[in-house]
Parts: sequence; C-alpha cells; structure tokens
Amino acid sequence: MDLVLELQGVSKHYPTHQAVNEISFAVERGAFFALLGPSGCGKTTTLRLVAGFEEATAGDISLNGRSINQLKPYERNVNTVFQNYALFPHLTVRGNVEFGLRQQGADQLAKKVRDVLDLVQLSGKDDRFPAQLSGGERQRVALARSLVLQPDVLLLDEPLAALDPNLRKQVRGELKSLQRRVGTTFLFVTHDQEEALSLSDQIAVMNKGLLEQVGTPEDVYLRPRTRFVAGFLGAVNWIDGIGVRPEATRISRTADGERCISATVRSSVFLGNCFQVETVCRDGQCVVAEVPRLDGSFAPGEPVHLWWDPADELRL
Amino acid sequence: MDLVLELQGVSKHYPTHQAVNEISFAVERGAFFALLGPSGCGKTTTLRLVAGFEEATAGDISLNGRSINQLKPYERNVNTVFQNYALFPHLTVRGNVEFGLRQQGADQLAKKVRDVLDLVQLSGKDDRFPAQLSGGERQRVALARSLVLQPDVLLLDEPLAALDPNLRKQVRGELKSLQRRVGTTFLFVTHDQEEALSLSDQIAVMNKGLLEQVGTPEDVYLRPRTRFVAGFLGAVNWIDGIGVRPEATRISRTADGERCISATVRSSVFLGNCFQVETVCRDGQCVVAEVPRLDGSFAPGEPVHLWWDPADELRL
Amino acid sequence: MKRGLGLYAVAAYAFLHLPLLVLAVFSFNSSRFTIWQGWSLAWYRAALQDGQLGEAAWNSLLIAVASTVLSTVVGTLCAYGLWKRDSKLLSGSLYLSLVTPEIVTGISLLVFFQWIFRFLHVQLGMHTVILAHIAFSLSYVVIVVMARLRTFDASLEEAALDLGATEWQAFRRVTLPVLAPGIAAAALLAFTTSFDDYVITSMVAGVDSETLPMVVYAMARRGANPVLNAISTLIVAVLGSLIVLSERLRES
Amino acid sequence: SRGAVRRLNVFNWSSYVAPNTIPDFEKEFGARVRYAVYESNEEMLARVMSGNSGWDVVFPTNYFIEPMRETGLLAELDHHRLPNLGQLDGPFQSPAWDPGLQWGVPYMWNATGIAYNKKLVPALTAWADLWSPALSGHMTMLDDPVDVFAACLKKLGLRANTRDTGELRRAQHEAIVQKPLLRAYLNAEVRDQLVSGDVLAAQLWSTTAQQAIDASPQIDFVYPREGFAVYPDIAVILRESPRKELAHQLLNYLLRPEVAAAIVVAARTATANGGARAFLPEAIRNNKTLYPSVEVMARAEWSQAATPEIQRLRDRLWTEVKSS
Amino acid sequence: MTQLRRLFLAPAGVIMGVLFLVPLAIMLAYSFLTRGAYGGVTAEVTGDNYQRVFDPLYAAILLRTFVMAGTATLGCLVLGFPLALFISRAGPRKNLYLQLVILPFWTSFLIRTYAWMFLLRDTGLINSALLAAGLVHQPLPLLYNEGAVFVGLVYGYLPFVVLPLYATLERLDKNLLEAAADLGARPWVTLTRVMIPLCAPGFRAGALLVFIPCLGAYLTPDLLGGSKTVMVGNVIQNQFTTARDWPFGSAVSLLLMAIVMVLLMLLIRRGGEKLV
Ligand SMILES: Nc1ncnc2c1ncn2[C@@H]1O[C@H](COP(=O)(O)OP(=O)(O)OP(=O)(O)O)[C@@H](O)[C@H]1O
Ligand SMILES: Nc1ncnc2c1ncn2[C@@H]1O[C@H](COP(=O)(O)OP(=O)(O)OP(=O)(O)O)[C@@H](O)[C@H]1O
Ligand SMILES: [Mg+2]
Ligand SMILES: [Mg+2]
Repeated sequence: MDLVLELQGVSKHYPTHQAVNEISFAVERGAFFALLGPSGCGKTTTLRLVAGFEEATAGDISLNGRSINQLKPYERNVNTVFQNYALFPHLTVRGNVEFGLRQQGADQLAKKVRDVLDLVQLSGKDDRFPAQLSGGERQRVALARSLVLQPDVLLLDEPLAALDPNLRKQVRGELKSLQRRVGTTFLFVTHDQEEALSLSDQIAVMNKGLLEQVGTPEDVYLRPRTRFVAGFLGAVNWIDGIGVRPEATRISRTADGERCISATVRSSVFLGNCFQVETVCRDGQCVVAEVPRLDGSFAPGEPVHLWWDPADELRL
Repeated sequence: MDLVLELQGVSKHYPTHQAVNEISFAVERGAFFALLGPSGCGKTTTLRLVAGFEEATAGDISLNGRSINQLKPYERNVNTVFQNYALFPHLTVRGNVEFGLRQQGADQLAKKVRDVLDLVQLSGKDDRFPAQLSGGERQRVALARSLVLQPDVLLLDEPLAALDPNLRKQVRGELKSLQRRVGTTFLFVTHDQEEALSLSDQIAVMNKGLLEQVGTPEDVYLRPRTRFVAGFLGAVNWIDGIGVRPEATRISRTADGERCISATVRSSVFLGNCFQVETVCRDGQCVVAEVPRLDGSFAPGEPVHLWWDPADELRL
Repeated sequence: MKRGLGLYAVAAYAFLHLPLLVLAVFSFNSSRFTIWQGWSLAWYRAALQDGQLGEAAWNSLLIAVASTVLSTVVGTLCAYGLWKRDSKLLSGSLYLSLVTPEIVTGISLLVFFQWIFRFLHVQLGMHTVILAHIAFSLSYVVIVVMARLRTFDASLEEAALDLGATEWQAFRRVTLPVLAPGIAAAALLAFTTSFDDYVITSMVAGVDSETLPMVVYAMARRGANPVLNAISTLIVAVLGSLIVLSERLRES
Repeated sequence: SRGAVRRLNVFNWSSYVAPNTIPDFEKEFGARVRYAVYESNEEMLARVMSGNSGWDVVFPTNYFIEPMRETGLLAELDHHRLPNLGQLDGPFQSPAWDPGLQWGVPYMWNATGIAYNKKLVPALTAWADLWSPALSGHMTMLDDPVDVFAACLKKLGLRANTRDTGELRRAQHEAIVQKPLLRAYLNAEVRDQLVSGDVLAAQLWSTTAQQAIDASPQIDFVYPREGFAVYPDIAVILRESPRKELAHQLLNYLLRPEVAAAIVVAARTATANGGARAFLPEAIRNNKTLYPSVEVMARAEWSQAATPEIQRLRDRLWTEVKSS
Repeated sequence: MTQLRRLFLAPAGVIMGVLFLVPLAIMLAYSFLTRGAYGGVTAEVTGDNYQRVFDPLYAAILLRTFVMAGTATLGCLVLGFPLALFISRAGPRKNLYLQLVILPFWTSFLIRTYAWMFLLRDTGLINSALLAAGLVHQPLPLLYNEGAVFVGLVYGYLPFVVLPLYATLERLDKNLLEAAADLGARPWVTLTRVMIPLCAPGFRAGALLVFIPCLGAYLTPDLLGGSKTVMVGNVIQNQFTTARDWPFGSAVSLLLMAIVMVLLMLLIRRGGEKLV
C-alpha cells in the first residue's frame, strides 16, 4: 500500500506540558484520516507538527517516504485549513486563493482559481471579502485556498466546529464528496465521534497525548482496544466487566433464553428515531437500552428483561 | 390547568427587521418548555420580551394571569440564564448568588446560598471567581444565581451551547433532573432538536419569527403540522408528497407485500448505533433509510426494496 | 437617566469646545481687546505676513513629518518584534518613557546633547529636535500598534507560511496590511504630539529650529495678542480638517 | 547652512530694535541675520547654556555677565573692531561688572519701578504702596527673584545688591507678607492687563511700562521713593560663535548714534549710547520714564552679580516664597 | 523568526538606549555631583542633593503637587466617566462623538491654556458676560489661582480618561448589565455595583495617564496660576534655569521618576492590565 504520511515515535513536550507522546501512525494516499480525541489531548499539536509550525521534540515525520523534520512550513507540500479558517481579511476571495499560487510563481493563475472556485461552488463570489461571506462559504474558501496548491496532504483542524449545527450536517456531506472527487489525502482533526465515524476511512483515537487505537470506524466502535476508546466513541453499559452498547442491549417484557437480566424501567425518553430506556437492575446498577422507535416504548416502572447477543460484547 | 406564563399575539418589530410576529403560547406551571427554531428565527428575542429587556411592539405578556408588559426587568419575577452565563467577573461565586438576594433584602442569605450551591453541587467553591471555574461549573453558578430567587419562570437561552460537546450530553441530564427536583418552570431556547426532544415536556417550534407548532415531543416529531417542522425535527424522505422518516423507512432484499419501491443502494455509512443507507429509486429520487446496526448493513450497488407502515407516514 | 446623560454630554462638549470657539470668534474681532468691535481679518493678515511665524510653522511641519515617519516605522517593527516574544528590558523602558514627565525627558535630553557635544562638535538644531521627538513618540506608536496586534490572529501568519510565504513575505503581505489602520492611527498620534510639543522642543531646539509652539509660547508670554487667536484658529482648522480627512480615508 | 552670504544669529529681548535696524545692517554688510527674541534671562540662558546653540550675539542683563563668563560662554571683545565704543555714556565707559568692557557692550538699560493706573488716588510713590491691602488682587510683581527681592530690600531701606543673608531673610519676610495681596507674578504679559484695567499697579521695567503708557493714557510710571535697581542689558558675543567678525560688526553698528536713536524712538527704550541723545526728539529726551531726572537717578542702584552663595540662598528663599 | 525579530527590535532598542536610558543615566550621574559655582557640574561626588530633596520645603512642594495632580485626576475621572458612558450609548454616532472629544486636543497645549487665560481674565469673556448680565458687580478673580490651574489641568487631560473608559465600556458585556437588572437591581445599583467595578481597568489606565503628566506639569501653574504656586515641575525647571543647579534638578527629576515607577508597579500588579 502507498503511504503518503508517516509519523514515527513523534513527541512534543512543552516546558509546562507533554502535549504529544511518542505517537506513530501512517496515512494512506487518498485516505480520509481522522484524528479523534477529547479537548486538550494533543490533536492540534500533532497537526501543527505535520504542518511544521511546531518542532517535534523527538521522532520522525516523513512525507512520501522523505523525512521533513528539518523543513520550514513553506517548504512542506502540505496545507492546512485552520479551525477559524484564517482567511486574509484584506484580500478578496480571489486574492486569498491566489496567495499561495503567487508564492509558487505558478502560471495560468486565473484558470486555476476559476477551476477551484467552481469545485467548491463559489464561482461568482471571487470579489467578495471574507467579511462578506457566510460561515459555510468561508470554510469553502479556506478549502479552495489550500486545495489549489494540490498538497500531498490536506490538514483540517475541526473544519466544521465553527459552523452552526444545522449547517454542519450538510457541509459534512459536501466535505466528504469533495474529498472523493479531488482524491487528496485529508488528515482531519475532530472531537466529535459522530463526525469522525461518518466521514473517515481511518480513525486514530488520541487521549492525553497518547495514541490509543488506529483503525476503521467499525474497528474503533465495535472492537475498541481500551475502555477509553469504547467510551469515547459512544455510550457503553458495563455489566460485570462486560461492555455492551445501548443499541445492542435488547429489552423485552418476557424472559426468553437463560442468560438474561431482570430489571425495572426508570424512564423512557423519546429521541425521535428511538427511545432511550433507562432501567435499573436488582443490584441497583443502571443499564441504558436504545430501542428503535418502531419497536415501541416502555412505561416507567415496568418490569423488563435485558439480554444481548454475545457477538455484540465489547472485548478489550 | 394552571398557566404561569401566557403570550398573546406578541410581536417585536425592529426598524430593520420583524424579529417576532404575533406569537401566542402558554406555559404550564412546572413545565419544561422548549422554544425550538433555526438561528435568527426570533427565539432569543421572545425570551428577552418575557424577561423585559425588549418592549413588545404589540401583544400582551402575562405572568400568573397579570399583564407584565409595563414592568421593568427588575420588577418581573422571572430570571434569565444567559447564553454566555453573564456571571459578574468581579464577584465570587457567593457574590454572584447573593447579588439578587441582596436586591430583595432577603434574610438568612448565608443559608439560602449554601442550600442552592448544594443543589447545583458547587458547595466548597463559594470563594472562586468565575474565571477559576470550568464551563460546566459556570453554567451551574448561573443556574444557582437565578434559582435562588425562586422565579415563577426561569428563562434559559441555549444554556448548553457554550459547553464542549462531550460535556453537553452529561449536563443535559443534570439539567433535566434539577428541573424535576426544584419544580420551577423552565422556558428554554435551543436550536438543537435532539436537545429539545430529550429535555422538554412541550416544544414550540419557531421559524422566521412565526410560531409553527406547539406540542409534546411526539406531536412535533411524529405529527408535524408543517413541512418546516417535519424537516427541522429530523431527516425526512419525501416520496410523492408523502413524508417518511429514515428510521421508519424499511429496507429489505426481498420484495414482500405490494406497496413497496425498488431501489439500489448508493452508499452505506456506519454511524455506530446504525447504518445510514442511501438508496436511489428508479425515478432517480434519493431515499435514506436508517438501519439499526444489529439488522446488518447493505453493500453499495445492491438492489433493495423500500416500504413503510402507513401509520408512520407524516400527514401535514 | 438617559436624558440626564444627554444634558450632561451637552455641558461637557461645551466645556471642551467653547474656549477654542471663543478664540476663533475673537480672532475676527477688529479690536485688540476682548471688547467686540466688529469683524476684521487684520489679525489673519498679520499672522500670515509674519515671516517668523511662517518659518516656525514650516519647521514644525518638517520636524513632525520626519519624526512621525521614522518613529512609525521603527515603532511598528518594534511592536511586532515584542508581540512575537516580549523583551522585558525594551518594553519596560518603553512604558517608562511613556510615563516620564515631559520636563524630565526634556531636561535629560538637553543634558545628554550637551554632554555628547563635548566630544563631537554638533550644534543643536532640527536634527536634535527630530531625534528628541522620535524618542518620545516611539512609545506611543508601539503602544497603539501593539493594541492592534493583540487582536491580530496569529494563525493568519501561519496560514501565509503554510501557503508558501517566507517569514518576511508573510509579514509584508499579510501582517502589515492587516495592521494598517492601527499604524495609521499611531502615525497620526505621533504627528500631533510632535507638532504640539513645546516643553521638550524648547530644550533641545537650536537657532534654526524654532517651532510654532515656541513662537506661540513667546507670544502668549507677551500677553493677549489677537494674532495668536488667528494662528490658533488656523492651526485648529488645518489640523482638524486633516483629522477628519484621515478618518474619511480610513472608513472608505 | 553656510552660503556665500554671511549669516549671523542674534537672540535679543522682545521689542528691542527698530523695524529697519536689522534690514539695514543686512544690506550694509551683505549679511543674513536670524533674529529671535526672548522674554527672560533664564529663557535665553537655557538656550545658550549648551555651548553649541548656534547663537552668536545675545543680550544678557549685566548680572548674568559674570556667571556666563565663568561658565565659559562668552568671547572676549576685540576693541579694535569696535571704534564706536566711545559713544557710550559716561557711566557705561567702565562699569562695575566689566570695568574694561572686555566681555560686552552696554546696549540699553532698564529700571524697575511701579506702573499704575491713574485712577488710583493718591498716586503711587513708593514700593510700600504695593503692600497696601486696598490694592489686594490688583497688583502684580515681576516673576523674577532678583527684582522682587530688590523691591523688598529697597522697601526696607537696604541695598538691592546686599550680600547680607540676614537682610535677604528680612526681605523674604516682606515678600511673604505681600504675596497674598498679589494677583500674580507676571513679566511682560502684565502690560496688556494694565492697559485693559485688570491690573491697577505692577512692578515693571521702565521700557515695558513706557509701552503701556503709549497704549493707554490711563497708565503712569513712578520710580519709587525708597530707590530702585537699574539693569543694563549687555550685548555679548558667545564663545561658540564661528562668526566673531560679523558679530563685532553688528555690535559696532548698534553703537552708531543714529542707529541707537532709531531704536530708542521705535522701541521706546533707554539707550546706553550717549551719542544717540543728540538724535532724539525732544519728547523722548525729556521722557521721565525712560530718562529719569538726575535727582531721580540719585536713588538708582546699579545691579551687580550676586555671589554663588547669595544666588543660591536667594533661589531657596524665592522657592519658599512661592510655596508659602 | 528569531533573526528577523532581532532585526526588527534593533532600531527601537538603539533609540531607546541612546535617547532615553543613557540620558537618564547621565542625569543619575549628575544627581551625585556638586553644582559648579556658576552652574554646570563639578566632579565632586556627593549625596546631599538627595538629602536636600527630603528637606521639608521640597517635601511640602511634593505634597502639594500630589494633591493638585490627585484632585485633577479625580476631576477628570468624575467628569470623564459619564461622557464615556454617553458616547458608548450613542449608537451609530459613537465615532463622531469620540472625534468631538479629541478634536480640541489636536491644538497646541499652549493654545488651549491661552484660551483659558483669555476666558478667565477679569476683562475676559466670562467676567464680561457676568458683568453685562449684572450677576456680579466687580469681576470675579477667576485667573491666577489654584482653581484656574485645576481647570486647566482637567481640561488638558480629560480625553486621556474618556478614551480608556470608553474602550472598557465598549468591551463591557451588555448581558452583564441585563443580568443585573434581571436579578432585580435598579439602574443605580447596576451602575455602582456592576458597571463601575467592571470599568476598573479603564479607571486605572485613565488615572495613570492623567496623574503622571500632572505631576510634571509646570506651564499650567505658571500661565494659569500666575506663578504663585510651585509644583515639582517648576522646581525642576527652575533648577535648570534660574537656579542653575543641575545636580539638584537631576535629583528631583529622578525622585519624581522613582515615584512614577512605584505607582506603575502598583497599578500593573493590581489587575495587571496594560495601559492601552
Ligand atoms: N504553547 C504551549 N505551551 C504549553 N502547553 C501547550 C501549548 N500549546 C498547547 N499546549 C497544551 O497541549 C495540550 C494539547 O493541546 P492541543 O491544542 O493539541 O489540544 P487539542 O487536542 O487540539 O484540544 P482542542 O480539541 O481543544 O483543540 C493541551 O493541554 C494544551 O494545554
Ligand atoms: N437590535 C436588533 N435590531 C435589528 N434586528 C435585530 C436586533 N436584534 C435581533 N435582530 C434580528 O432579529 C432576528 C431574531 O433574532 P434572535 O436573536 O431572536 O434570533 P435567535 O432565534 O435567537 O437566533 P440564534 O439562535 O442565532 O440566537 C434576527 O434575524 C436578528 O438579526
Ligand atoms: Mg485543537
Ligand atoms: Mg439566540
């Protein structure tokens, strides 16, 4: 397989804090790769190490197999879409997109700019200033500005965080399809597991500067290696050491089969596509089951039986 | 039934913009009432009208049956939890909580403060300044500051928006249980339908300054009166004028029954608890089905059959 | 409350503007004294014909322009450098010079010039005045530009580097343009403080560097003098319109 | 700024030359003169103190000669270049502060008396009158320790140039007593306030007083009964001056009787130039303000430089007066 | 970046070093030398200049200066706050009003002082008006007293408090004021308990920007005070002119600097805001 970016034992220690600790992962060319983790876990730092804004304390970063540790940001063929987009307020959309091309002394600026603006569906807005654009449009300008340089890897730091929630879902779809179309490798930082799951081919889960697990969405969600990964990617019921996800926790009025637990419903909350049923077992433990709306709900106080398919147990 | 707050034909017209147009609704005492709508639809304005920060252009607002149109904010027995919490940075937690009580010249300050801080689990942090608190703690201080005055209605403007997503889910639960315990009426503004659904007894859906529908979560989700409400509360497949929610859209490899549509799978995205299966019908229309993970997924290109229970159709 | 504030504001603005207004009105008075005797442009004629005044005005202008240009350039670079990483010594001495009483600054510069002139024989003159003005307007410039930098988003520069610009190009093509309004404001401040300064100038001025404030001071010392009213009015008018103009430019 | 044309920088008291004095000089000597004015010896000294101010000729009052000489600011005069020295009045041929006229040429002289508004009856005659509560708030004294202490000393019947610290202290007491009655300590700017009637009585230099009198018939000037100090202003050449020759030519030019006379007529000053008398119009020659009668002059005391100690004490006492 | 940064800092460093620190150093040196018989300095090292500073006479002057500067500062703050408040509430006209505050101050300090002399004299406009209106029978003594100096200083430095106060009021989160009202605070309470405390940084910056120049003021006391009062500024100036006692003048100057520095430290410590 064709690796475009490789990190080997990369660390970044600030005087006050160890932001990143010996993390290693590899990104395949053309992949949509997500760095997922809670706030403060070192995602941005990792991204900045790749972009060259920070110097690694230890370890090696290589692009297309060549080490780039020594290169300055403007010598690395990677580009960044910043969390706040960092569009140049004094330049028009065109000015922003041209900026990088001019640095390269590229030819046929006009054409390249036109094409990339078409790509992100911003044609016609070339002469607007960033202040005159909506959040979604700004994000697209930021993308265009970087994509037009055809980087080996495009780094995105929470590109959706700045958008209003209603817009976010829509842009998410656009981002995915855009990546498919241009085929550029995306290295993408987020702390929203739903975002990571829905967008990426590969997810690297970070915690406290350490890499916990790398794998496909199914891997990290269904076969988490650590309790942290299991918990961070979705709710889990821990029943005597065994982890079961709410949607895998079956609930029925009649006890069928032997390995099932009896409990009473405490509350049932309507979430639209499903009910979140909170039950309490004999031993007082609280177990949450997610019941598809169509299977109907349960009334508080109802005695119920909980069971699950062993295949759905999370084995760490 | 016992109404604590009533709005009748209330409007707010700014010179440049009609923020709120003749909206009327009533809130029952002790209810958890949500104002749901997209950004800019007039939610905050409505809240500010009730709090008395804005003067209604027309209509009547009454509290406990008495009109409060003429009263100044400090004369109305309602309190507000601001989106950014608006804690007084120069006062400690105690100072913030005491502020309102002092204005009332209330007695046994110390006790009341202690009790309310216990209530929001902040005891021991009385002497911290807002800057020394986490987001979640700040939100609790804002709650305590208002609750200690035992308002007839507590107004909350997107109280969770300022929190980081991981924290949000947890605080959501706390907020709900807190409201149940103190029994105060909550009038709660949000643009996140999941939040509204999971928290409230009643939801008023607003759009462009107009009130579209008022009802229980089930009402607005399952029996939306307008296309806007249907769409804002969740995804909908519109198939020749009939609306069906993805989770109600059944998908199977074998055609059973007559009223079913044949289509081909375009993509299937893993979302953890379910797969989002995107299919295309003959007529090129795109229909999304949400399949519980346990029912397994479908491969792109697979021919499938779509059907649904007429009871699940959304009738506008 | 709102009305009270409004009334107060009217009074405050009267307090701020009446003195100069009166000056302006009486600059058209045909009499020497504060008794109104009818309109006349005599004092303006006198002011404009006074060679010494003209020369002083010209000197003030030269000095203000020169010191403004230099202190703005140096100050902007300095603010940027400090913004990158603070240098206790430099920022400390900048703050200190900002709050040094004018008289002390002036005296110390006078003493300094005398002292070095013992060794290299230079005369007091335009150059010394310009140096002095740079010395005290530098801190203003740094402070103002710094205030602007505090709201400057560092990621803009990183974005420029990321897009292939070198540090210098990033500064030149992104940071400077974004800071432009702040720099303009700083320059304006430097210009007026320089144009206005008497205390320090009077200490380091030489034969050929008498400035407008110095002449004005000498005149004021000689007692009421309508020519002075005329000059004052002219200066207010000219500078005032200059400010308004620059504001317009900034807005557009 | 060196050109073919010779330049000369002259720093003088305000209104101390005639309108055409300088232009004529420029024409005659093909020079370009930069002429600026000051209002007090201190102002002048502060500017030339650095020893590289660029000024060539200044006009300190006689008691500044010694300090300026001692601090090496003055250039010695070359009498061969000053043939007109003979025109000087008798008293100025060999004055106490500079017997050989080595350092400066007496230019104009000036006495401090009292300028007052005629509506005051009885008319003022003595320094003591400036202590009368009746005039409280309408009197000013000069803002200069030398003049104020001189007046106080005279009021006490003592010498203005006293070297006796005890006497100075007594004078200071007088000043402190007087201060509350005063409107302000003002120099030249009092002139207009006299004319406009803001001030009714002011300690003032005779020349400035004369300008006030010219401006308003309401004003009169008196040489106080107790006696008064006389201050000649001396034209000197600064050591730093690289243009000593032209500077001498200016001094010599100013010594010409007709030039001096023209200045007196225009600026209403009292010249040290005896020869000029002949050219003066009757009115001025008999002007009792500018040229007091012999019996008045009998009360005059020529000012002298104070010793550093006295000077220092006086400054301190003065500060005490000011902060009292 | 480092090398570019060094390049950027160099010129300013040189200028501050040569034109600010070195002169101060020379003054420091002078302040330990003795006065020459006729001015200037002689190379005799001594400490009495500093002893003299603490002589009751100068202590009294220092005290008076502080009182005057203090009252002027207070006056500026009291007069400036409502104005700043008005401007911050003025909506679209804000900038115009702000410009109107600054406009008079594009004119020479001297001219402004002169304008006040022009107004306050016995035959000045105010008195003429009062007399004409028959409100008084002889002119009030407005000029040449501490009152006039006070007016002059307040007038001269008002914008220095209005600007920072306006800035803080602008940054002030309107929600905080609404929150106060929401919690039952009447306007007055909101003003005193919330708004003013939150403007503390502005007050601090403003106070500093007024108080320090006032400490050094010497023209205003001369021109408007009729030289009847001395402030430290006058003492310093006098030492370098009439008295020709540079060492003592330097000592006083440096003492003044020291005081200023201490004030600065205190203010930076408290709250730690930057001045501007
Ligand atoms: N310059 C710095 N000096 C010291 N510590 C730093 C510095 N920059 C970042 N850190 C610390 O390193 C850790 C990781 O920071 P980073 O920004 O990478 O987190 P993150 O994963 O991006 O969090 P978020 O999701 O909030 O952006 C944080 O705890 C942060 O406090
Ligand atoms: N002072 C005002 N003048 C003019 N228009 C205003 C003013 N305040 C609000 N609006 C407009 O009124 C509309 C409703 O504003 P409001 O803040 O109530 O929306 P919202 O529902 O709270 O949106 P969000 O969810 O973003 O807070 C918006 O379009 C806004 O632009
Ligand atoms: Mg980050
Ligand atoms: Mg809102």
